[in-house]
Amino acid sequence: MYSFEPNEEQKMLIDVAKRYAETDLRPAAHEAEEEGIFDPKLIEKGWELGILQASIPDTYGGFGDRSLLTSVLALEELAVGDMAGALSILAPSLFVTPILIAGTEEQKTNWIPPVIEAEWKAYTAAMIEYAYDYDPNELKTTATLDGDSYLLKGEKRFVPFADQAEAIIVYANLDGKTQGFIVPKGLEGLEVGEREATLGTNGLQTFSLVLDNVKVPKANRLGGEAGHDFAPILAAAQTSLAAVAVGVARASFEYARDYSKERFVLGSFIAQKQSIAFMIAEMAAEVEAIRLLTWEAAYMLDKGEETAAHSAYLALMGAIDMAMMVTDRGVQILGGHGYIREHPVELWFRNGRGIASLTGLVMG
Amino acid sequence: MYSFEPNEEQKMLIDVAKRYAETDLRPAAHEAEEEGIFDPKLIEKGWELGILQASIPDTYGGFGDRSLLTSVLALEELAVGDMAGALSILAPSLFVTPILIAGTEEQKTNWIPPVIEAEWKAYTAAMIEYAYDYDPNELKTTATLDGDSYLLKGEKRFVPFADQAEAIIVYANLDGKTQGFIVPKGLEGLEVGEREATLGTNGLQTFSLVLDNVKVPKANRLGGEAGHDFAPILAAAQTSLAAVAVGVARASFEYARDYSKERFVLGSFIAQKQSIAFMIAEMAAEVEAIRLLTWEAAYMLDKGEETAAHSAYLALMGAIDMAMMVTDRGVQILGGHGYIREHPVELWFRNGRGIASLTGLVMG
Amino acid sequence: MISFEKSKAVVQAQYLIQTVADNMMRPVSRYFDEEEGEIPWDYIEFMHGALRQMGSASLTPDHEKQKEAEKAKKPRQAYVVMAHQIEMLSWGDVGFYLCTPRGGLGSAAVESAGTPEQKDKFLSILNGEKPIFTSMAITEADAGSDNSAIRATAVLDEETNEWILNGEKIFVTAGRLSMENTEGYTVIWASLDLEAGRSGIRSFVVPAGTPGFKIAKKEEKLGIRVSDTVTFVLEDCRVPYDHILGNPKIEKSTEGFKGAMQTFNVTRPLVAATGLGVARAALEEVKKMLEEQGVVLRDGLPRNKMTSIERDVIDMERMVRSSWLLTLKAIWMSDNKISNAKESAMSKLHAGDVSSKVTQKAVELLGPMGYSREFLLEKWMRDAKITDIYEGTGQINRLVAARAILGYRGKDLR
Amino acid sequence: MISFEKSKAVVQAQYLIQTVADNMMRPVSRYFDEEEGEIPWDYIEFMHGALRQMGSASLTPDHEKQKEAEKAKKPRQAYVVMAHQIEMLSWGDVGFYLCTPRGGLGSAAVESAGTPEQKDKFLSILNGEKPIFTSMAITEADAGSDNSAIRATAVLDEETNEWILNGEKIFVTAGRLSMENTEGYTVIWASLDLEAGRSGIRSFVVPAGTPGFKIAKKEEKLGIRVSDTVTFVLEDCRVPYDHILGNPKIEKSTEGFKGAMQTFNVTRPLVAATGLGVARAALEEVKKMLEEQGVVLRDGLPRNKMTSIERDVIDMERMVRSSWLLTLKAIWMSDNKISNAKESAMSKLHAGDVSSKVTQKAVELLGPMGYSREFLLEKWMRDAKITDIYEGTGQINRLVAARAILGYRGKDLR
Repeated sequence: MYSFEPNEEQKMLIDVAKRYAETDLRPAAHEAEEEGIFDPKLIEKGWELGILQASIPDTYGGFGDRSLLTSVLALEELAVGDMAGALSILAPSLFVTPILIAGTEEQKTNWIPPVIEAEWKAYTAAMIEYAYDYDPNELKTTATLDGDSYLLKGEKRFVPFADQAEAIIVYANLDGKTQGFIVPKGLEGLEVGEREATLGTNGLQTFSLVLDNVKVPKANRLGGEAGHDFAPILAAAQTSLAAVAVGVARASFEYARDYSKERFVLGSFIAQKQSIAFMIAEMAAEVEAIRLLTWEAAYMLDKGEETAAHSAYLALMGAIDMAMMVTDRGVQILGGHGYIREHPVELWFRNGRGIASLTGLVMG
Repeated sequence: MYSFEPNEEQKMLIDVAKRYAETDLRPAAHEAEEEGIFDPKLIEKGWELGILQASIPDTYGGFGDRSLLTSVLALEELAVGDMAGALSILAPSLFVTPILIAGTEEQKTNWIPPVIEAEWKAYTAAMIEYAYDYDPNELKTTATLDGDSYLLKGEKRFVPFADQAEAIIVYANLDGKTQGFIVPKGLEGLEVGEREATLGTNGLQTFSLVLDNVKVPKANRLGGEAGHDFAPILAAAQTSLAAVAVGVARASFEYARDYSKERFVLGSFIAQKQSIAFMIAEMAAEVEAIRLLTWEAAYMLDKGEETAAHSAYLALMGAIDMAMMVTDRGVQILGGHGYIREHPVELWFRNGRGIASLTGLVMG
Repeated sequence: MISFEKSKAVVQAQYLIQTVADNMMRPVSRYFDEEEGEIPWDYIEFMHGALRQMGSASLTPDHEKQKEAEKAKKPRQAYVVMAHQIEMLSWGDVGFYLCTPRGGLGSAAVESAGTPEQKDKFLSILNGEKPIFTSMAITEADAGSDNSAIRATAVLDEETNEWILNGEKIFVTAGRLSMENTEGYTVIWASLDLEAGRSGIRSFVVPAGTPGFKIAKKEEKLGIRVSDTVTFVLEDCRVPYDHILGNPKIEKSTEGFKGAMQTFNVTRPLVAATGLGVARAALEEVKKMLEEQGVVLRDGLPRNKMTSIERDVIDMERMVRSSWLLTLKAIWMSDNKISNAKESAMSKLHAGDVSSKVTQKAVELLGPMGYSREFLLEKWMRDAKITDIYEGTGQINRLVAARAILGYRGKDLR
Repeated sequence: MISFEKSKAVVQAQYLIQTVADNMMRPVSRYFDEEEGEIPWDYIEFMHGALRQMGSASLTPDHEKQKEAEKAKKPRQAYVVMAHQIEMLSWGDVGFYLCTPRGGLGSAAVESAGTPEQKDKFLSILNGEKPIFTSMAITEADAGSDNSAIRATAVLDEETNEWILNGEKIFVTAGRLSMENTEGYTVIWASLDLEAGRSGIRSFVVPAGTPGFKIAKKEEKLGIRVSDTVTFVLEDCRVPYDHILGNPKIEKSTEGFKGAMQTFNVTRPLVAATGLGVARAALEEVKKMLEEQGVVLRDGLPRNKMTSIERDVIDMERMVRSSWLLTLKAIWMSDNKISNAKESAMSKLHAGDVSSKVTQKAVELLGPMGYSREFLLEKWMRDAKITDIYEGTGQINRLVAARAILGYRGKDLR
């Protein structure tokens, strides 16, 4: 039977995430964006909320079962605070979650606990490539079997914390199929390139990464010898990015809504003008519609439904346009004030456009 | 130097077309649509305005030089009256204009004067085919050389007045290129099918047309032995359809504008609500923008500019979305009244959706 | 606990109605569209019989069952089931749905605003041997979608203890079916005191055959042609005292009016469901027709690798689905008695947009085939457009939603 | 006679400016975007020298030449030429365009509302040896885009025959360039009598260095970062009597205010041109970058045969072109002294939408490359957004256009 009410555990997590987003992420967002770095203390504090840990079974050092739906609920709240901040805190999930989804028992036992049980450390993943038609299902980075190893070759972009990463999951094209490989730091041929400069989300430190025939032991292929199905990993990435989009859009909507009620011009608040009020109503409806689509995708993935991957894809497709529409209007409703960097709507507008291109930058 | 002012001759023609559209076409439109036929007397009256004749040189029985721009100006005005009416009156242009553009001197001398000098008679053209990807440049109806004749084979749809046509220009795929063929009535294998029933424009009588190896003399190929370039014909069709779209949209915009100024609800006219007023402003801007794009295409085609065909294509692409957006809003602004057939906005809404699919149904 | 699982009741209802749609609606959809004014008696009789037998699957939520569920602390789902039924019926043919007996906005008004006695009286008659229709008459020529501008009046004749109704109502859906073709009733909105504004507005049950009532005009429409839309004229039309729904006294507050407006919180998502049923029909037909023409619609591509058609289809799909979830949430709130003025208006405005866009795009995607009356796509485009118009236009619903979002009252945002 | 032919003057201007854009703007666009606050003196000096030499191709229409043309009954085209110049400069870099000396809204205000003497005085100084900027200060913190709500005041000191200005102005484009970095001036909108409303509003020329004038704040912005945007504070700031533009008396009618508003009929399409220049840059760059990545953009296909990218590119192209024609028509009307309140507002609202949509889509079409600051696409998306905000937001321009279309005055439609 349908229900749209989170359970008690989820409500608590939402609450925790919301409070942190309000009191820590949001106030730090502007400076993080301008300086290009998020205060490590804040990241550590966010990490300690245990959002990732809550969806890792205790066998691997966490304290709960994996539920993408629960992660998505928390992720949205964090993104309402700040997208770059949310992505920074959850960077280790880019590493842990694919192992949890697709790794062998050995991979899980070896790799997950050190991440989960410690302080926040840079663990990350490299999926994004630099092309107009970037497609996680058809990557240009290749993996080739070479004796007991795989050789990884290609260039990745927008890799969070690549400069300090303990280990990175690198996605590559192995005989036409995308496979993940666990790449520890320091391997020969692994070159961290320049710090990326992007339209938005500059508070998240990302780098280009060149793989010049990096030799990875066979055992480091996700799922071991037999490899793994990439679909659930991609679906989790798509759903998570959609949740982030919902968070960013919600932030912009809520800010513009409140602003419009306080901005008094010519004898009335601008929210009392139909043109503004109608924009706000449409923003609210569209945010909520894509939000539910995202929830549904997460729910179906958790249930392992056959059409879950399609739902995740659909949610992201919807989120791309929704985020742009809503964040553009956020700026528009503030008018001239929306264009100056004193107000956060301009940052959300920039982040909003990123949703179209950033699959693989977050995974809940 | 840029100018946006029609010349005196054009102004006169616009005036004539506008008056006829107002006093004859518009009042007859509803009944024509419901009954599926336009009063022949009105068509004859429209024919006598001489809109087509004005752009046929006197050598061929007309009284002016061809100017697509001038035709487009008149066509828009007629379409403001009624789209089906405009298309009915100008059906003979579907036959005459391609000959004028691409015919041999002999074809022009033989075929144009009988159409131009007489009363309105059914001369027409068959371009449209029944497929989701209908493409005038890649027709499925074929022409094959067979001795001294071409064999035409295929099915055409939405052919105006096919049942009573004296002659039809049939477009077919000859070795991968679209070519027009003059097909007089009564040829063997030429079968007029059922009267078409369509979403809108039912005042224009159209039929399906089956060509079962219709044998057409070589001399009837447009341009004779050497054939012709289809591009300027298609461009004229696209530009003309765009002009019709502008006319239909203008009708809807003007009606909704006037209605909104007269509809008094709760102490104010609905036009005084920002939501309605802003819709109206956007409709006006979009109609005018595509109108100018259409003018430009016609101007460039008249000048024979290199990029003229692209401009015509662009104008039609713009007209498709513009017409739908504007006519949908026309209905919306009238609310419940827009949904009943007493008001013409619902007809324009139906006609508006036709623009996407009707290339070849009008040529000015 | 968040769940997107359909209950058995929903699955069953969908299955049954799809069968009805396939067999009794789609095959005659075109006929009744062309023959505007004919009444689809076969469908009506069948549905009446079927709904009578099914009992709980009636198109009017069974308020007794709701109460039982409430007592047993079981989750209530009557409205959610109903939304699915309506969506599926509209997937079959939204005009036919509007010709479904027993349901209709009149009985919904009774359900939502009537006393227990009124519910017993006016809902039980729906269950008789012959099909019965109900309708609701709100709109007046000069009031548009704004219900507080109602000018129809109700005066109590203290001698006879009857209400005397006067006024004219336009755009009444199923007005003829409820008042002329069957022994049904209509619910008329009228004012007890024109000076009192909103607070004076009440609704009254007027049964078919009441003297002083007449149908003045039948509209010819863009779409939903099988469903009648008429004008009512009431001239000294008398109904018994207990035909007033809700409190007969005028309070200073507008609670009475607000109570009446609550009806909309239920009906708006249900109307949204009608549009989304049509949109889904169009989406599915487009996919089928394209497939028949040899088009392969690939799944899972990034946008920059798609064809234009693939992108349109994906856009249509996510629009329909997300709008449907918005609608489900709003109606789920009704089942669970959570205040949903905002959500119901949002679902309606969203579905109004989506059903228009999707059905209009569907026609375009099939080119000349879409424009032809050979297929139902063009009909659905005409049918769907009503979604953004009736039960409050998209504009009215934006107003309502915005007020709820901004915490504004009517006077703050007009 | 309708014509879409560019005059020689236009072709020449475009050619020259494109060269400047290619050589002096694009190569340093990124640098000045990142180094917000630095002043592009190379560009400024170059442009000043070049414009001085060109004379007639100045960015301020030469009113003497216009008059001559008028007398000789030749078609006037100064504004049309200017629109092309501005479009091409903005194609280069709209932030740089805003840093072009001699032009600016201040001189446009003088040109449009000044007496012949004032024009001689305030326009001729632009032609001096050193570059000079002008600006216009209208917006106030509490007035938004509504210019009739101005609270800055101007009082005549009859003893000294000076105007005493007081008030605060925000969002002044090139405020620092005009008042701090060069010996320019600003045009301040202020009220002669706050009670008189619109009819009391006038504009005043305030030269750089005037006592009582100061720059209070410099904004950090989403885009157009090379161009400064500042807050002005005027405290008993005195200017000579003849620095008032237009009639110094308050008439009962609002003609004075309306006259001032005429300025917008010229500036709105010119602002539209800035956005469309950016949009064209983005469109061209997208095509070039896609081509470099091996994408073939086919021409002339029906929509149902296109790829998603082909369709986006065609949509972008027709949006940019049709919006540009709308803009040209509006500004052509200014040249020909045809009343164009409607057309100028329409061009602005349309170009505001188009430049936002096109530049946002451009970023998406290049995927991760679009999101990177390696290319200018992301910058243009930020730059373009201002088009829908300054010189009246899209909302204000919709109001203005709607009033003109509906024949309404301010009080009829708020």
